[in-house]
Amino acid sequence: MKIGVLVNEGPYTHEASDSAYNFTKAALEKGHEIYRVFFYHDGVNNSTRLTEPPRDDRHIVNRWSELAKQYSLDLVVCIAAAQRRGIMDENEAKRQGKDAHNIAEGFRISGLGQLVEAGIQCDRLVTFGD
Amino acid sequence: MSDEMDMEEGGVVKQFMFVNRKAPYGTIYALEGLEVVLISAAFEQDVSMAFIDDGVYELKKGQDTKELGQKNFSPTYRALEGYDIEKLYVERESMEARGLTEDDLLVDVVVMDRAELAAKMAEQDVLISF
Amino acid sequence: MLHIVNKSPYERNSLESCLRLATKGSAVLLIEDGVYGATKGGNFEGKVQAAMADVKVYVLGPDLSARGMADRVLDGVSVVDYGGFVDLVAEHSNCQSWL
Amino acid sequence: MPMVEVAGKEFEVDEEGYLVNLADWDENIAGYLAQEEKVEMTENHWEVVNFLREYYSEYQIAPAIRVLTKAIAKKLGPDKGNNKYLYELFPYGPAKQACKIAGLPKPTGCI
Repeated sequence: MKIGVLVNEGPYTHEASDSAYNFTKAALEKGHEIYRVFFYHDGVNNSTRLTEPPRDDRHIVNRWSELAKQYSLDLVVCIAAAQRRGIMDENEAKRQGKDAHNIAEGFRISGLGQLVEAGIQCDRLVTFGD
Repeated sequence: MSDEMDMEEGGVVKQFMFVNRKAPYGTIYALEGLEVVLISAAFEQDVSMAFIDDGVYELKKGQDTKELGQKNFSPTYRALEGYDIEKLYVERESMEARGLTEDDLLVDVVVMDRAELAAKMAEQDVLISF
Repeated sequence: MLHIVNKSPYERNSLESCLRLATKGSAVLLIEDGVYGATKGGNFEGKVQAAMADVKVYVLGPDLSARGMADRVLDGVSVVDYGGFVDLVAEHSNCQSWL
Repeated sequence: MPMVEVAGKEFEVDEEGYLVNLADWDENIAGYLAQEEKVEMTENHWEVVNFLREYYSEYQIAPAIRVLTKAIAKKLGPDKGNNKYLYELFPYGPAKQACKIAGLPKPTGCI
């Protein structure tokens, strides 16, 4: 089955990103296709590569990146929500005249249309948030 | 506003319901939720919005954010009609519990009691909640 | 239809709203802080038990165990793991998260 | 961000030349922004720009192009409310160019 996942909260403050990760991993292990994981609202904060949690805690950002690599996942960060919250890829940073970019490996920045499209293409869309 | 609009997805039309349960300004969910709804209009889907619990407050007339320094986005609900998003469902129980009547709302809505709205929700293909 | 509730009923009204709008025959899955709604001895026990006449209630085991509540699950509530969560999503034609 | 002076008034634009403060807008600034876009403003251009400003002030958003054409057709007639007409006036896209000249916020490119 084709499943889309929407993550509306950032890492660490709220369990939403952990739940979404565990759900996504379980779905992949059961042989389902995860069509896309879309990060919206504060969920875009799951994509900053500057995240550095204590060594004895889980690394939420890297965990997503690794899962994306292992399963060729499409991790999409909403551009409008990302711009509000200071998440940028190299192109966007250049376009906005910023001196740095911070998006982690495996994530890409794109438009909200990608969320609607996931809703159209997927058999199910599951939302995680606060 | 974007110059590349009217994206059709191979003629698939799904029923999308955006479920609004949060008050405006206290959190960003109402505003960013509305941004998704506006984008969804470009995909030619069967889109509706449900206003439940504090989501009803999003539609309250007379919002004035001048002293807040936030943008008053309530007039944007009145633009939805021009986007062909005309199915705005308000749950009667939520509205009445908050001491509001239809006259307090800034757009025309369909007021539904909980059983009607529950049935409407159950028949959706995609529910996205904020 | 599958309803997903992730809020403690003692903090927010998500579970109450969900039960108000869940049609007969639908399923409710309690995750994250929502799992407290599926436990014995609290003020919501009666409400959830009454709802189980119309809806099937599930609770996410890992969230229950993390909170030390695994031994207090209400009778009639089924405990699932993440794989079970995925199965519930697949089995129901649509789902709504009561955030 | 860069500052520009037009007709004795200073205003701020962002890296892509969009007006930063909507309240700064006046016809002189619009004229300058049009020049930057290589658009020669005629009465028909002003009509669209003013329409956009009115739409924004009423709804607090810049309309999607489809919504814009429909709304213009309703107000100014079908010979103006169509893509061909609007693209003739603003060859690089009414969203990009007309909104910029009207001083509306930069589209976030959400599709």
